[in-house]
Amino acid sequence: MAQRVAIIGFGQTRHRSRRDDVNGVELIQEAVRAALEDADLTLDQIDAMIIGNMDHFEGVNYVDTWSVDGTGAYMKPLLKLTTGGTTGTTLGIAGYHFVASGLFDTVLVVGWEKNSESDTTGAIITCSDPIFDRFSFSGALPGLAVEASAYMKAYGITQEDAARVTVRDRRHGANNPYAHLRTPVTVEEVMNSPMLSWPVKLLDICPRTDGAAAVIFAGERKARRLAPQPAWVIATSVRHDYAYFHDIDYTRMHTIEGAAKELYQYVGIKEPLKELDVIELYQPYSFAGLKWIEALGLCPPGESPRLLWDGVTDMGGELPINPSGGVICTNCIGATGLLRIGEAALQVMGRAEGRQVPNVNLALATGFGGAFWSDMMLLGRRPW
Amino acid sequence: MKKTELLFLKEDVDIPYNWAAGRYGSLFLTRLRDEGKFIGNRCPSCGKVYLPPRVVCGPCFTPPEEIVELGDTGTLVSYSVVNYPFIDPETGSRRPIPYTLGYIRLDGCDTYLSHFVDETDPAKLTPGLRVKAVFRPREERTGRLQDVLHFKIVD
Amino acid sequence: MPEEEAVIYRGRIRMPYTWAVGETGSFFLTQLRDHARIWGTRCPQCRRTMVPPRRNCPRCLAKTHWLQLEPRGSLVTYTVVHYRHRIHPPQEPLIYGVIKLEGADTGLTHLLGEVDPADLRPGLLLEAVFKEPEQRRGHILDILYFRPREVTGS
Amino acid sequence: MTNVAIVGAAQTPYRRRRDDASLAELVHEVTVAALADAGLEMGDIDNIVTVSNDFWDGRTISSMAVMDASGSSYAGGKNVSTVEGDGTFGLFYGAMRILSGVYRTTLVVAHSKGSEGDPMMITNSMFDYIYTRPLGLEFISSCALQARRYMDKYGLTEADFALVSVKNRRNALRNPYAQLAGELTVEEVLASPVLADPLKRHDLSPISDGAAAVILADSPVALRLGRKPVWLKGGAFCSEDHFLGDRDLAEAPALREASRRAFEMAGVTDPFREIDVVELYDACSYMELLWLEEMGFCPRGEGGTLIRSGETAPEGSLPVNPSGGVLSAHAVLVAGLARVIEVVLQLRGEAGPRQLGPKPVELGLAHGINGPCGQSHCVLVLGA
Repeated sequence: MAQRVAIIGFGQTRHRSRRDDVNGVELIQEAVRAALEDADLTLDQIDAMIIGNMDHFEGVNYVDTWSVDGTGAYMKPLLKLTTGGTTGTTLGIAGYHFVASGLFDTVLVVGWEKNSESDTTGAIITCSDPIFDRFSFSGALPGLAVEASAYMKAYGITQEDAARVTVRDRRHGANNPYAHLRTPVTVEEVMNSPMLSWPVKLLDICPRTDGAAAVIFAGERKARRLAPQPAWVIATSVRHDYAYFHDIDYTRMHTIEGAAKELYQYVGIKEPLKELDVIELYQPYSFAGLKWIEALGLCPPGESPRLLWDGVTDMGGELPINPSGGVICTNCIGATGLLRIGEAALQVMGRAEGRQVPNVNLALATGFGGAFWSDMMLLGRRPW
Repeated sequence: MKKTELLFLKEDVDIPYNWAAGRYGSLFLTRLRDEGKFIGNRCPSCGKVYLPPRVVCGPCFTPPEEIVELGDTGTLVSYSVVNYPFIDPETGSRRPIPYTLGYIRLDGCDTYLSHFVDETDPAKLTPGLRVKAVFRPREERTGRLQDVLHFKIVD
Repeated sequence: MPEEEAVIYRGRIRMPYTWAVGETGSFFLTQLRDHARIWGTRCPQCRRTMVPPRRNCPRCLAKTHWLQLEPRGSLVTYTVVHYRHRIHPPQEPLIYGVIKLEGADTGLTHLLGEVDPADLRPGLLLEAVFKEPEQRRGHILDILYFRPREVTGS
Repeated sequence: MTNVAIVGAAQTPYRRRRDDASLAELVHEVTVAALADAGLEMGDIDNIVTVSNDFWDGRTISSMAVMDASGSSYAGGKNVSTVEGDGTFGLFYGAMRILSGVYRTTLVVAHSKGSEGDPMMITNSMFDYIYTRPLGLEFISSCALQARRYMDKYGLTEADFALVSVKNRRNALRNPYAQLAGELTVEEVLASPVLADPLKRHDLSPISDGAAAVILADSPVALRLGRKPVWLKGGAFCSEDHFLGDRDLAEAPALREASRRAFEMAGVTDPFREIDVVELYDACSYMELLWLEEMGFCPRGEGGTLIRSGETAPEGSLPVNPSGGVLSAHAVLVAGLARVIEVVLQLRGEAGPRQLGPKPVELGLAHGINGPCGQSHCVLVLGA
């Protein structure tokens, strides 16, 4: 590696269901300004920029060149990446490689989405195969429902167990001034919310959000000089495998298993529940907060409800998950994965304020998207 | 200064596409149209039978060259009664609801087929049901997966 | 071996979008609509006046302020388009130009009208022609086109 | 930057339509061929960068279609990322993933089918939706504005541009992968139908289908493989303003800057003397001259003099687009990677009928663009 890499700045918009007061470019710039301010940098100190979103969600082609007035990438290297829900983590991972390569010292990474500008389900449908899937596909929900019902059946999981996940994230979201949904809910409220696709109910799933996030990555020397406590990137891993939705094996979450295994082996993590200090999990619906933490190896399959009910993953618990409120509270899709990375970085830097977990040494951020794909980035208080 | 009136631009963006099904996709769709038969292809390394047939078995990176004829019956592995409104990007208007999206494992195949099931009463649906393809009349078929109207429950 | 039939799926992506113009763009477009006025934004630090307007300066990110511009300028570059597609506005002949408005540091891309293509040349003095007030809807095409300034009597 | 080599390369022939092959089938074709070219197997590849565009493919998460075909799902899944932009940018990111020390062997694979979508609408969609898109501006008309400005500012003529088409279409006669080839005369180019003046039919690149793949490796891997590696000696990319009116379209400062950085990295001080072959992104005839000026091969405004001198013909001292260039085959996104591959073939001495000589080709430049009128540029310097 040419140099070690750390996150030294993070900015985000105040996420809302719609941001009619700004166009897409202006929304992007809001996050860019916030990140620069956070890192105490000016635009001319940024060497390169990376941006991502989902083109058909806003109907803009070549978003990188379209948004230059927002990113401030005039006369700078600029790259666009898109991988669906994993876009935000894909962007962060690219920021890491840009700096680690030694070619760039400070890289600003932006993810954004204005979900209010199109029909989100309609837009999601365009990600399915146009010949074999699109005519019957109805968005993300049925796949998640299939996963949830298979999981419930296999391990005797209840809808209340999943509701407990929503309760946790909504309670956490109340601590996050940037979150889109900031009111706590009860298990009863989740259970009584409208059934969308059995067993998934309205309060089990993420909202659709307008918002943007920007994260600044820096090389070792600069990071030490500019940040009192940088969030060091320790390792990343990616599994984007299935090409068709109907190839997915819904009984497992093997992209998380594979990505986590690669990461843990690299770092030597044997007991993630004990060794990780906080997780920002890209959890698009409540059931993922159970099954996917099993795939992460926090507990044996089927035993995650115990962790939830015992408060192990709550603020103050052994391994808090989603102190920010997570995706259940905020989902501006192209930014969502980057918000996980930015929030995990804040935890490591000790600057998460009302949502800070004490003494974070290791923070894990994950991404989810495409055909049940997974991304991961591990951040730490010390460079690896 | 008084608050600015906020404007919106509404645009019905409508881009036509001519997606090529390719070698294996065309083989599948023409057999479906002409013979009312489903085909898949089998990976020589892992033995998995794929639908739609494809150029490569991803996990093995081996071309599944053996074409396998599949039954027009199968098992409903899972389903979703879709009953929320959304825009169909094929038409720009709302897709009619409710409908049932089924994940169907055709006899002889290892992957699922996504298609309609002609039953929207959740009480009458359960994983494991046997289903059978209902084809459009031969003269109405155009070489699309929609040449199959839907699957019906045969249990 | 017989030629294999290649199946083509003729479909589309048809999606209704509702783009928020935002506060800055809305002011610009409502001024076109209500007063037939063209406003630019000026960066106080870079001292650059930009049309279309920017909420913040793309170079230094500073908040810009509004500056009313004269609806006239000069031609930077142009082209006469000889094909038609449904994306094109109903304009004959279809001529695009980049117009540097007086007092602005950037050009505005728009349509040119009431001009013989043979008379087009860089530096040509132009003025904006607006649609009739009742036809204006807060849209960039509330400006019908730019036409040579000589035509209206200099 | 001497640690990354191109060890394998493959492209499809470019054709107006490839109805016989799906996107996955195109990608599989070049992936298998590039592996064979490198003498590698899929198991030797440790990470992948796919290149695609959701508008051209008519699919959100356009990469999903090629996850199997590119090997991303091989044996439990590989680390993969997806660039939406020209293939040169994808290659640059692929190289950074090696320079970061994280990976050793990157497959970069790009695909595009101009035949499947509506290029007018797709390129209209790259302009901002408030001020420019409603005017109906798209690829051809925006390029015409640039060509006109370039002529007016520096006194170039349509006949100068025509010479580029004549040269490149003639060069394409020796390139079996090219789509358009032939002996044109300047008079024929000038007499071809005017589309948007000053651009005529023969000033424009065709609409094409195709795919291309390149395999990158770090130096230990590259040196272990039997075939002569082609080293990535320098590279840079850069973007300028989006609004056409913000730019002086007769200049391309982003290309000037990217070239400066790439040459500096490669130790090139006198590009005209040191570079043996240039493959650049001539989506329209005038671009070849404008890009050459901004790359520093001749003074600003002297592009016409350069083409008239004959120096850029295959037998000249600075052969430009001996493959026939983008004017002879324009699979969007793929075209930049095709430029890289053409330079690789020249450096290896494997360009067949289009091989330059007799002096061996030792240093070449490959170039790609993104956005309207070359808003963003990538310059790669490759050496034997």
